[in-house]
Amino acid sequence: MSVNLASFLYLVSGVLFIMALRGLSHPTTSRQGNLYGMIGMAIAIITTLALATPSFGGFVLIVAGIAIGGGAGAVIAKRIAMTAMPQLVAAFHSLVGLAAVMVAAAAMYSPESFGIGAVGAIHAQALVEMSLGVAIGAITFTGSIIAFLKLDGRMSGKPIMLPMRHVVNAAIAIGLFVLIIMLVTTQSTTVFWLIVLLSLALGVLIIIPIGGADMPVVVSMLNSYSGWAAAGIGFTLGNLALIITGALVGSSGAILSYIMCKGMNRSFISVILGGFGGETAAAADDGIERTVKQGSADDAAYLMANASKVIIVPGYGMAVAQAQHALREMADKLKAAGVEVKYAIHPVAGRMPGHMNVLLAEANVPYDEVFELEDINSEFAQADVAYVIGANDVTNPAARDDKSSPIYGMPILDVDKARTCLFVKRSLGSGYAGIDNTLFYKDGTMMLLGDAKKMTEQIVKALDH
Amino acid sequence: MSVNLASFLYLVSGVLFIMALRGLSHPTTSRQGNLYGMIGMAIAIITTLALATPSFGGFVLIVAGIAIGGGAGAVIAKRIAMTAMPQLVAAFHSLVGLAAVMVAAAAMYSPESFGIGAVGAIHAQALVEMSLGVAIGAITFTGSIIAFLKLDGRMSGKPIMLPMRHVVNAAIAIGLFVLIIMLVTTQSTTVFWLIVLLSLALGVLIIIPIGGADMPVVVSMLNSYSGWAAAGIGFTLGNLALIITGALVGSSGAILSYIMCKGMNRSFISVILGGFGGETAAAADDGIERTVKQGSADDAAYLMANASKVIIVPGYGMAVAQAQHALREMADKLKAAGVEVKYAIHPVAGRMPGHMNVLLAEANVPYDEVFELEDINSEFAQADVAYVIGANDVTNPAARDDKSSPIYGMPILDVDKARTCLFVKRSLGSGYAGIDNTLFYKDGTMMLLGDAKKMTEQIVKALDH
Amino acid sequence: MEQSAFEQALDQLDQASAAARLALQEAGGAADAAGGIAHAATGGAIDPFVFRFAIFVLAIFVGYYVVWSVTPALHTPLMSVTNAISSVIVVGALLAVGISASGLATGFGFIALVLASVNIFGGFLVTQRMLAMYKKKEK
Amino acid sequence: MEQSAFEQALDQLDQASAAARLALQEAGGAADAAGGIAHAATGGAIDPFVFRFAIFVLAIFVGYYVVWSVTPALHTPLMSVTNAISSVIVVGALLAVGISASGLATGFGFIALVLASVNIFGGFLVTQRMLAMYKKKEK
Ligand SMILES: NC(=O)c1ccc[n+]([C@@H]2O[C@H](COP(=O)([O-])OP(=O)(O)OC[C@H]3O[C@@H](n4cnc5c(N)ncnc54)[C@H](OP(=O)(O)O)[C@@H]3O)[C@@H](O)[C@H]2O)c1
Ligand SMILES: NC(=O)c1ccc[n+]([C@@H]2O[C@H](COP(=O)([O-])OP(=O)(O)OC[C@H]3O[C@@H](n4cnc5c(N)ncnc54)[C@H](OP(=O)(O)O)[C@@H]3O)[C@@H](O)[C@H]2O)c1
Repeated sequence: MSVNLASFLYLVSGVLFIMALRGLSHPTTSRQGNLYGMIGMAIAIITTLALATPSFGGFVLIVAGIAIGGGAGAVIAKRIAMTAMPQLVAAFHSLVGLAAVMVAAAAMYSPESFGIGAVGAIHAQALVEMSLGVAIGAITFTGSIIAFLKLDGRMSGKPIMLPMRHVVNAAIAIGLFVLIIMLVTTQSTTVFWLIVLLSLALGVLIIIPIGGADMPVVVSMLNSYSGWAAAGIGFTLGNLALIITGALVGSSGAILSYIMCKGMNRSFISVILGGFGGETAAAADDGIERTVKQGSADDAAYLMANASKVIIVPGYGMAVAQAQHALREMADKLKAAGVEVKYAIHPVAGRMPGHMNVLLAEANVPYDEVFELEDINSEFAQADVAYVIGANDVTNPAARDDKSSPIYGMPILDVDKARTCLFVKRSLGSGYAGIDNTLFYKDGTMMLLGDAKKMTEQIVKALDH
Repeated sequence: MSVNLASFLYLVSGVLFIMALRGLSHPTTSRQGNLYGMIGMAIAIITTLALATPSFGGFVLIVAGIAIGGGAGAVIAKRIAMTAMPQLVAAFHSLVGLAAVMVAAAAMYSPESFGIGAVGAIHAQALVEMSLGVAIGAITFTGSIIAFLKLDGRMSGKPIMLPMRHVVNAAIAIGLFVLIIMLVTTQSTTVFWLIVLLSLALGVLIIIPIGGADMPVVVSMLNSYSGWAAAGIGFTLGNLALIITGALVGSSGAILSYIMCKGMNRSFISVILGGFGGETAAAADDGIERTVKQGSADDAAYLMANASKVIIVPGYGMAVAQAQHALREMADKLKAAGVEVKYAIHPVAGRMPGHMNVLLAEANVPYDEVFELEDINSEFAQADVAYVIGANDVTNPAARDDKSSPIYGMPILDVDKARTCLFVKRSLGSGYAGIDNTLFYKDGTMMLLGDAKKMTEQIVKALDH
Repeated sequence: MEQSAFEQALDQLDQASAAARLALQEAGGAADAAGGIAHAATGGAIDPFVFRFAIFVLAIFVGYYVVWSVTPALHTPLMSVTNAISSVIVVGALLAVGISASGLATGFGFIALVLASVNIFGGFLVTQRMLAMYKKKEK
Repeated sequence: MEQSAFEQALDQLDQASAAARLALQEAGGAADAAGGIAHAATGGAIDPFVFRFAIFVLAIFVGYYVVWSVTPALHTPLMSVTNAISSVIVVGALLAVGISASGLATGFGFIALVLASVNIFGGFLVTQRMLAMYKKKEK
C-alpha cells in the first residue's frame, strides 16, 4: 500500500471517529455513531497491517494479542454493572496510559520500526515527543488506578495529604525535565526507565490527595491528558488518525471536566489541589432545634396516587441503592393511575456526567421522559410532588440563597417549588459537598428515611392497595 | 522568511478567520470577531510579501492596487444604505469571482511565480485545479452580476425562460469538460480563454431563469461556490489560509442556502431550476365574497395604546418602505405608555437571512427585544396586538393548516393567536410566494392599507394625541 | 543565469537520487524494505496533497459547526464577512504583481489585486458598520 | 548490507544537494531567488510537521464543537467511546509487534497490543450496550 493511500485511510478513520462523537448528539443517531467508531478503528488497524506487513510470526502474535485483549474486553463489557461505569472508565484509562508507555518503550528499543532513527541515534525531536508521551502515559496509568480504587471503594475516598507534597511534586517535575534532556543527549534506556518510574510515582502522588468524590473530574482530566499523549505519539509516528483522535479525546476530557466543575461551582484548580470531600459529613449540629416531618411509604403512595403531576429527581443515592428498576416500576404504576410523571436530571447528579441518564435508560425509562435542568425547572411550580431519591446537593437551596455557602451559584433543581417534596435517603446527613440541606426542615417536605430501593419498593406495594 | 514559518502564519490567519466567524455567535463578541478577521487578512498579506518579496516596482504597484481598491471599498462600505445589503453582497461576490479568474489567468501566463511549472509546461494537476477555479470563478462573476441587477431592480425580477435552456446548459457543461482536457494537453491560452468565455455565458444562463425573489438563495449558493473555487486555488498555491477559508466560505454559503430553503419549505433543486416567484401576484379571486375589516392609523393607535403587550412582526415590506426608524419611534412611544413591546423575526422574513435584524439594529432597536420564532411564538397567545408590518407569507396560516398549499410545512409566526392582528400593507395582494393569506379576512384582523412607513408615522402622530 | 543552470543540475541530481532510492526499495525483499516502509509511514514521503486534503476536510467540519453556531440575527453580517475573508485570494494576486516576469500576468494580477482589495476593505468595513448597530437595551 | 550502504550514499547526496541549493539561494539576489522562493511557497519544501500541526489545531476545533454538541444525557457513553477511540494507539503496537527486529520491542509492543485491544473491544461494546438502552417512549 502506498503511504499516500495509507495517510488518506488514516484520515478517513479520523473522520469516522469525529462522526462517532457527532452521533452522540442524539440517542437515535448514537448507535450509528458507535458503529462509525468501530469501522474507523478497523480501518486504522487494517491500514497499518497493509502498510507494514508483518512476517508470519508477527502476524500470529498480532492475532493472538488482539484475541486475548479483545476477549477480555468483550467479557468485561458484557458483565459490568451499569452502576460501576465510573470505575470501569477509570480502569480503561489506566490501560490506555500503560499502552502508551509500552509503545514508547518499543520505539525506544526498535526505533527503525517507527522510522525515528536507529538505536542510540534516535532523532531528538522524536525523543522529546516520545518522552512527553511516556510521561503523560505513565501518570495516566497510576493516576487512573488510584481513581479506580477510590471509585470502586477498594481504597478510602479520604484525601491523603502527605506533608510537603507540593514541594515533592515540583521536585519530581523538575527531575523529569532534567531526565528528558539527558535522554536526548545520552539516548540511554536507563534514563528512559527512570522517566517512566518518576512519572508513575507522580501519578500516584498527584491523585491521592484528591477526595474520592472528586474522582470524576480527575478521570475526565486524565482522559484529556491521555488524548494529548496520543496526539504526541501521533506526531512521532506521523499518523493522522492518532493526531485527530488525540485532539478529539483531549477536547472531550477538558470539556467534561469544565462542565463538572461548573456544575459544582468549583474551580478546576481547587479540585486538583485536593483535600475536598472525603467522606460525607453528618448533619450539621448548630444547636438550633429543627423539626423534621417524617413519613412512611404509605403516606408517600397516598400523596403521589392523588397527584396530577409528579417529578422524580434522582441522585447519587439512587445509583448506590440500585433503585432505578424499582423507580421505573413506581412510575409505571403512577402513570397507569393517570398521573403525569417526568424525570429531572441535574447536570452533576450522581458521580459522573450523564450518570443518572444511563441508569434510567437501563431501567427502560424512555429518554423523552427525562429532562435536563433548564428544560424542566420551571415545571416544579406546577407539580404536586417532587420525588427526590438519593439526591441532595443538587436540590440544596443554599446554592441559590446563601451567599456564604461553598456551593453558592451552582444551579439547582427547584424542588421546593413543588407542593410537596419527598426526600428518600437514609439519614439527615449531607451529600457530596458536605453541607446541610435546609430543605429537610421545610414545611412542604416529607422525609422518607431508608434505603432508596427498599423505600421505593414499599411504595410500589402500597400503590397496589 | 522560511516557508515553514510562512505556512505556520497562513495557518494562523486561517484560525483567525475561524475566530471571526465564531465571534458572530453573539452580538457582543461579533465586533471582536470582525477584528480577528482583519488581523488574519493582514497576516496573510504581509506573509506573502515577506515570502516572495517584490521588487521596488512591484511593491509600488501593490501599494497602488491596494490603495485604489481599498479606497473604493471603504467608500462603498460607508455610503451604502442598509436596505441595499442584499445587492451589495451580490456585487461583492461578483468581484471575488472575477478576481479568481484574473489570478488564474496570471498563473497561466506566469506559472513560475506560482511554482506550478513553466509557460507551456504547467503541471497537469495544477491546470485541472486552475481550470475548475477559473470556471467556478467566472460563473460566480456573471451569475452574481445578474443577481445584483435583479435585486437592485435594474433588471426585471421575472424569470427569463429561454427555450431548450437545459439542453443548452448541458451542452456548455460538456464543452467545458472537453476544453479542460484540451487545456491540459495543449497548454494553450486560447483554450483557457474559451473556458472563461463559456463559463461567463453559463453564469448568465443559469441565473436568468431564476425569479428575482429567489436571488437570496442564489447569492448564498454563489457564495458557497466561490468558497470551493478559492479552496481549489488554495490547493494549487499550497496555501493553508486559502484552503481553510475556502472550506469556511463554502460551508457558510451552503448552510445559509439550506436554512433559506428550509424556511421557505422548498427544495434547493426547485429554486435552481427557476421559474418561481417573478412578480408578486394579485389577491386570489376565487369568486367567494369575503369581507375585510379595514382600519385607520387612529384605530391602530387606540388599540395599541390600550394594550398591555404588543408584538411587532416586520417583513419585506418594512425594508421596501424603509419603515424601521418610524417603527422604532412607535415602539418607544408605546413603551413610554407602559406597553410591553417585543419584535418577532421569522427566519426567512425579508429577502436575506438576518435582513430584519440588521434593519432593526440600524434603527437602534436593542437586540434583546428582538426574538426568533421559536422563542416568541408561544407568546402571541398572551399578546393583545400583533403589529404585522410588511410581512405576509411568514404569517400565512395556510402553511400550518392547508396541506395543498405550496408553503405547507413552513413554520410560521402565530399572529392569529393574538387578540387583534394589525396588518400594514398596501393592498390585499400576496407576498413573495404568491399565495393568498386568509388571515386578512379573519375576525380579529384589521387591515391598515398603505405604505408601511407612512402608516407607522401616522400612528406615531396619533399616539401623541 | 549560471546559477539557474546550477539549480537545474541540482534538480536532476535530486530526481536521480529519488529514482534510485525507489528502485532500491522495490528491489529489496519485504523484510528488508520494512524499515523503509515504516519510515515512509512516518511521513517522510507523503505527498503534501494528502495533508492539504486532510486540512480541507477538517476545515469543512469546522466551517459546518462554526456557521451553525452563528446566531440568526447576525446572518447578514455573516454573509458580508465571509465575502471579506474569501478575498484572501489576494495572496495569488500579490504573487502575480510582485514577482511575475510576464507583463500580462502582472496586469491580470493587478486587476485581481484591485478587485480583492475592494472586497477586503468593503467587506470588513461594512460588517463593522453593521455590527456597531447591534446594541443591548440600556439599563 | 550493500543496499544500505548505497542508501547511505544517496542520503548524503540528498543532503549535499539540499545544502548547495540553500547556499545558492542565500547567495542569489532577491529578484533571482524569487522564483525559487515562490516555488517553495507552493509547498515543495514545507516540513510535514507544519501540516500535522495544522491538522492538530483544526482537529481541536472540531473536537470542541463536536463534544459540546453531545447531549448531556449521553455524557457517560461519550466517556466510554472516547476511551475506545483513544486506543487507536494500537497502530504503534502493531508496528512494534509486526515489524520490529528487537525481541524486547516486540514484547513491549505485544503488551501494548493486548491492553489496547481490551480497550477497543471493551470500550466499543460497553458503549453499544449502554446506547442500546436509550429508548423512546412507545406510542
Ligand atoms: N455527576 C458528576 O459528574 C459529579 C462529578 C463530581 C462531583 N459531583 C458532585 O456530586 C454531587 C451529586 O449530587 P447528588 O444530589 O446526586 O448526590 P449527593 O448530594 O452526593 O447526595 C446523595 C445522597 O444520597 C443519599 N444516599 C446514599 N446512599 C443511599 C441509599 N442507599 N439509599 C438512599 N439514599 C442514599 C445520601 O444521603 P444519606 O447518607 O442520608 O442516605 C446522600 O445525601 C454534587 O455535589 C456534585 O457536585 C458530581
Ligand atoms: N429572508 C430570506 O432569506 C428569504 C430568501 C428567499 C425568499 N424569501 C421569501 O420571502 C418571503 C418573506 O416573507 P415576508 O412575510 O417577509 O414578505 P412577503 O411575504 O414577501 O410579503 C411582503 C409584503 O410586504 C408588502 N409590502 C411591499 N412593499 C410595501 C410597502 N412599501 N409598504 C407596506 N407594505 C409593503 C407587500 O404587500 P402589498 O403589495 O400589499 O403592499 C407584501 O405582501 C417568504 O416567502 C420567504 O420564503 C426569504
